[in-house]
Amino acid sequence: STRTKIKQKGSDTMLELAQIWAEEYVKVNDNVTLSVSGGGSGTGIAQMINGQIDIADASRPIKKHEIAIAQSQGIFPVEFRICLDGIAIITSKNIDVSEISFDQLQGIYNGTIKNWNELGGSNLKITVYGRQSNSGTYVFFQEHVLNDDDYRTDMQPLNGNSQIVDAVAGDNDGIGYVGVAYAENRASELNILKVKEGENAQPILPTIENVATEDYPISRYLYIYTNSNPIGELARYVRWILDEDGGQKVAENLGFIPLPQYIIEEELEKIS
Amino acid sequence: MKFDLFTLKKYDYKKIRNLKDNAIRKILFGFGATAVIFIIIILVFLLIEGLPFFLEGDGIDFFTGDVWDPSSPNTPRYGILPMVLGTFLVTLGAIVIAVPIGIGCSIYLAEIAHPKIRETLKPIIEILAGIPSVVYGFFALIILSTWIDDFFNSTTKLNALTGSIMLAIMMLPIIISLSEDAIRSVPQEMKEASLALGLSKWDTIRGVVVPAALSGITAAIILGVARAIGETMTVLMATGNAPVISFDMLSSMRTMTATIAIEMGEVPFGSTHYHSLFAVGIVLFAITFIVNFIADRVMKRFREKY
Amino acid sequence: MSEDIEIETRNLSLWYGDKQALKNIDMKIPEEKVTAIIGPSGCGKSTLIRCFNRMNDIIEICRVKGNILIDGKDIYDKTMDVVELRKNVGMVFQKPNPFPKSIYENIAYATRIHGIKNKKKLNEIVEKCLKQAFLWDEVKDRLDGSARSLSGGQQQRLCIARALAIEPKIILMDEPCSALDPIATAKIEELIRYLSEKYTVVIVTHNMQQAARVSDYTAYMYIGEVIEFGKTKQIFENPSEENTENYITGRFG
Amino acid sequence: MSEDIEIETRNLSLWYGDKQALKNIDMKIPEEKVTAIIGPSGCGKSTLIRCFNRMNDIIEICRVKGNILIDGKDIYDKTMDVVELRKNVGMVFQKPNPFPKSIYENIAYATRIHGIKNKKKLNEIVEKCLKQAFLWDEVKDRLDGSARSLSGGQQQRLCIARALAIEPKIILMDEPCSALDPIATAKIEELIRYLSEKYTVVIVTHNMQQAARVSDYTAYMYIGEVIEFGKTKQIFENPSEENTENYITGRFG
Amino acid sequence: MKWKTIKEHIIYSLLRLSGLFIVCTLAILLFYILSGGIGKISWEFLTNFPTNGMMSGGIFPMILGTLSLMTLTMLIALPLGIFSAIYLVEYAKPGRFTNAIRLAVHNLAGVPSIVYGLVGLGLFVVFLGLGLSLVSAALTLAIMVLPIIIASSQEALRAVPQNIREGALALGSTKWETTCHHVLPYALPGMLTGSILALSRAAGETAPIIMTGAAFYMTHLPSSIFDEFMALPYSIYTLATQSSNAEATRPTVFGAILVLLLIVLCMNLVAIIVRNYYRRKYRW
Ligand SMILES: Nc1ncnc2c1ncn2[C@@H]1O[C@H](COP(=O)(O)OP(=O)(O)OP(=O)(O)O)[C@@H](O)[C@H]1O
Ligand SMILES: Nc1ncnc2c1ncn2[C@@H]1O[C@H](COP(=O)(O)OP(=O)(O)OP(=O)(O)O)[C@@H](O)[C@H]1O
Ligand SMILES: [Mg+2]
Ligand SMILES: [Mg+2]
Repeated sequence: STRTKIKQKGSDTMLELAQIWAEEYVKVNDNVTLSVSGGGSGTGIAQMINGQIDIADASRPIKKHEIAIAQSQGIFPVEFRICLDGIAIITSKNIDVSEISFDQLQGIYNGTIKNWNELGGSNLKITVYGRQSNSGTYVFFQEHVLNDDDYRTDMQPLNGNSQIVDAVAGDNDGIGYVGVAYAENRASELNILKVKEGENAQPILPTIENVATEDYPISRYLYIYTNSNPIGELARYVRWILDEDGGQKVAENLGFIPLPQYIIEEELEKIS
Repeated sequence: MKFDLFTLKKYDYKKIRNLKDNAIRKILFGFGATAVIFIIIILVFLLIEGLPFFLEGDGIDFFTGDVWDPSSPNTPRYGILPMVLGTFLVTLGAIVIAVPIGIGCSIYLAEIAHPKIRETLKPIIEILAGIPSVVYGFFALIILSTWIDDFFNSTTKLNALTGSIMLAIMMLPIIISLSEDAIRSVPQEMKEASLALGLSKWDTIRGVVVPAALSGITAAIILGVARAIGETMTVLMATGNAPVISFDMLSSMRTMTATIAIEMGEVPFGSTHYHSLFAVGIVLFAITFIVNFIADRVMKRFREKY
Repeated sequence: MSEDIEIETRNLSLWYGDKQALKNIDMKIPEEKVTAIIGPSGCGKSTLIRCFNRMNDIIEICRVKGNILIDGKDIYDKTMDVVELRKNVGMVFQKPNPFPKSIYENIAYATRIHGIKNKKKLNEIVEKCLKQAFLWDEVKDRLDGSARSLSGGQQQRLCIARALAIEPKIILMDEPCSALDPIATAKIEELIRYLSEKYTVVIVTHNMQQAARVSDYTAYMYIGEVIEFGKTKQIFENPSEENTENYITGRFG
Repeated sequence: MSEDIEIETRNLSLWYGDKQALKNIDMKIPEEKVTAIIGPSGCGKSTLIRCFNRMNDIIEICRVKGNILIDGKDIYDKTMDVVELRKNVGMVFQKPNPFPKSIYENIAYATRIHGIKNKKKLNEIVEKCLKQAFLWDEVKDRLDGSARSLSGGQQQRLCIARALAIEPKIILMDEPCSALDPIATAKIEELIRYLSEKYTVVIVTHNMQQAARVSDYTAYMYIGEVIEFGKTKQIFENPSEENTENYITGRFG
Repeated sequence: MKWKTIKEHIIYSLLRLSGLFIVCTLAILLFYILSGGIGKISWEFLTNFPTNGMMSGGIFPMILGTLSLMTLTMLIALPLGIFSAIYLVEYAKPGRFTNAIRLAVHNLAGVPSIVYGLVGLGLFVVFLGLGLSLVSAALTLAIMVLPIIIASSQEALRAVPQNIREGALALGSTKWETTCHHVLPYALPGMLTGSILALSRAAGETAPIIMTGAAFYMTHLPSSIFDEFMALPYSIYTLATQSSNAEATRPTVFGAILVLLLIVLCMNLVAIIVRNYYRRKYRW
């Protein structure tokens, strides 16, 4: 067929988003065939570097050394922010702790804090859930919350946000981090913690508004990357993603936070 | 052979036959060679991509290091031990569960069950063998893990035990059908000899039939183990995948296969991480190759006996 | 026949499914003698002797009518303990079939299950039986070796020793030499003659010369019937039936 | 021996791997007669006749030295077309091995691959061969039935008919009756006698009576050697070797 | 004596229990899968594209992807496997080389599928430049099942009694005539059985296709064998582990599992029927 093929791959956090984008986009433009896969932000970026795909979904910004490798292979990644996401810290219902600081989170995830009573909870060993290493969430959390410490080795790396939600909900001493949308969906089964950046800061709950205003401290952009500035059908698609009534609306429906107008303008300029 | 096609006549029928015979021999040789080349390519490719990792000086750390953290922003570490241990423990658990049930069931099928029961059970076993591993993984993920959690009150639902039980169920069909074959191929005369000595049926099974079939049964178990070691999706979905060194069957573990499955997608080609996964692949390949080789040997000895 | 009778069949018939393999067999096998059963292939020789220790029980389609008395007791009686019967009636098969265990274990296994666990006593029994089977000298240095490493003839003698170990009164042999070479055959035949001093031996054979050499009595069977039964000498030299004579002189078979 | 010679072996030796199975065999098998090869089990009878149509070629470990001349041509010569040779030297095996096809196809098959495709001609050949093998009357109404549904004796005769269909000059038979009952055996023996009018027949047998009944010449083999070869009558009544006499009179074997 | 009888009865009961275990396992598995998936199965489910984040719509592209992957794999592996088996059994002279091949084939049959995935990715996707595509995945699965097909075909060939071959050769058939007329007809069912079983295993494989060409979602059906494709096992895996709304997508997962099982079990069933039919037909 004469349809242009667009291969999109990467972040599991964005998998569903990307899929519905594809679903919706072909309704308005049937000149393209879109294929969407997950695997993790690292997977997406790596395959972009390897020249296998057109769009890499990433829930973290590309790293410097990744750019270097890409350029050495003749690939020039161009970054688009496409929406905002917050990472919620969740525990099971029976944990009687309601807020947590960055220091405490770092302690839990690098292994220095092992028991809930160190956080003022009851005497229970902490079981730690996280994402697998190719996940953007994994990297983002490591960079922003752990200050680049290594994760404790007995963290259970799960393959998706929903697996973490499942695991934490069913485990009476577990803790985990997931995209806010995932936490909101199952709020009734979970204890969503308020988070404060410094010891004395105000603990904030990860609600949509708090993330949109970037008050919630573990907020981040979600990105897509293309090889060079997109042209042709690829450009049309990216433009649609950034469109208020197109991709942004889909993102909002899924519990992500749409971009403010000024950022959209900035991003649109990258499309030739 | 010098041969002119145009001078062929009816009475050259014999020559045509011989010519055809030779041509076909060559064509078949071509197919055989292609298949063999295919197989050799696998080996060569695996080695080409994996060996650089050993040569880059991480080789020793690879086999002795107890931390696997290739994407650390600080110092990536490539220690295969946690995964070897994970594979070992999960497989061991599966063996402990599957071997008694498997042998028991094969004895039952071969020696005790009414032929009608045998004929109904065998397709059931074949169905179990045919179920794709992702289905087992799904079952482990949403149902078995909950049961385990309720029953053992474990800290985590996805743990080595969940994986072991699932693997055991996947091993059983192999163990049962191969051991049943082995038991049934013990010659009837052997059983008759034992019965003729005034031994009961159970004495015959225990003292004569099972010992005689032992190498066949052993081979069956080894092949089951090879399957368990190489299984990917089930353990990926069931064991929680934490690359830790732990001997607690209720804690999460990661196997070698799961490591490759999880990380293969994220690595830029040619990077150290990429080669390290091929190195894990080589280790896995070597282990299963050796296990299969042993099974093959044992089986051969068994065959030679009769 | 003036000897004591060990096995007596009364109007014995046997079917495999619908096919009758034995037809109204009446026969009296004397004690402590060698009785040979000869006849063309498929005539029912094996089937007959497998009735004597109820080995046919394990063939599902097999049905038996009539009686077999051993020492006056009907072995097809309901109260008969088959395991016990087989202990008293040993059997040696056409193809040597030692267990895949050591030579020692081949003999000791059944003995042990039958209740003798004392190590010293076991040793004695193993030695005695191997001696009786003329095998002791050949294997005494390698009792722990695998029975499968013995030659065919040695294996067959081991099977005989194994049968002797459970102290039967009767020994049934179904073509015990058909898989053996002439020298091994000669040894087994010698052994059979020797055994007949203490045991009742029933032997099936294809080889008429062999029957003539080793047996005291001979039964000639033909398509499920015993055509003639009597002293071996008489059967071979002066058969009363033409069928028998034809067979013995090689006009068929 | 005044007859024409069909097969001649000259100093023929054969090894399976390291094991010598035939030792310097010199033998002249006359044309259009039945030659029987007898001897104890494992002496090399089968091995010998399988040399005559180079059937041993398919056994990888088998090595041959010496010559075999058939009609004066050395069949182990490099220029020999083995397929052609086997067409001229038919073989019938110990166990009847009809192809699992129809009776008709069993016979028509070989004929067809050798170039005769005419349907009418094929029919004629099938009928002729079945008649020659005394099988026609028994199967003429069910030529399309499976060959496997025939009885053992019928199957063996079918195999003989199949061998006749390729119009060989020599027919080799390796214990063709050992799997058969006496009645079937009698029929095959009759057939062999009849075939010897037109074909050179070589038959291996275990059964000395059979050899005496059907053959004109007899070769007695012992551990890879031909001990004695001559007219059957002479071998059986007046063997010149003691070994032969011992075997024939049943002192062993 | 009495005690012994009781003891033996206990042992027999235990053995019976282990047989029961197998039945129960299958019953439980099927119960969950059927009760979860049967309600989902409908004509629309089988023939439509998924919609709404796979929470509704159907699984048609996955079914089609799995079936076309199977077909392609079969086209590559079957002739190669069967003809090499014929060569190895009927033609190759035994020796070191043949032995080495036999050993390699035999042992490669047990190598984990993930290793094949690894090689498939490196070799077909990257090195040969076939990209993430149906053909890469099919080639990967083909080399994965090749040793199994060869091994089982060899077994089927060996099961044809030697005396049939001898019978044919003795009539003056050539080697090929013997093989083609007298060995293949009887071995073919066995060869096919083994091959179908191997392929049905490939149909359920997930790990190798993740790496070599399966996509989670595509807006259109693949237009050539160089396109990515959707496949049932991969969709099941992703939906089971990644979906943000697991409750909502679970029926789809169950439905997909049921369909996958049906495909695989049908292949198995065909294999079993073929085998049993011919086993009865040719008893040597
Ligand atoms: N298990 C069986 N099922 C059905 N028929 C059988 C069975 N065993 C033997 N027969 C049949 O019963 C008849 C007698 O068989 P049996 O084995 O007793 O003969 P035999 O005299 O021992 O022959 P041979 O000398 O060949 O050993 C034969 O026709 C045989 O086909
Ligand atoms: N394929 C083979 N490989 C190795 N040794 C063989 C093979 N075939 C036969 N032999 C050996 O060669 C010798 C002669 O065997 P052969 O089959 O010719 O004997 P035979 O006289 O036909 O015996 P029987 O009467 O038992 O059929 C035997 O010692 C046998 O073990
Ligand atoms: Mg018998
Ligand atoms: Mg022979």
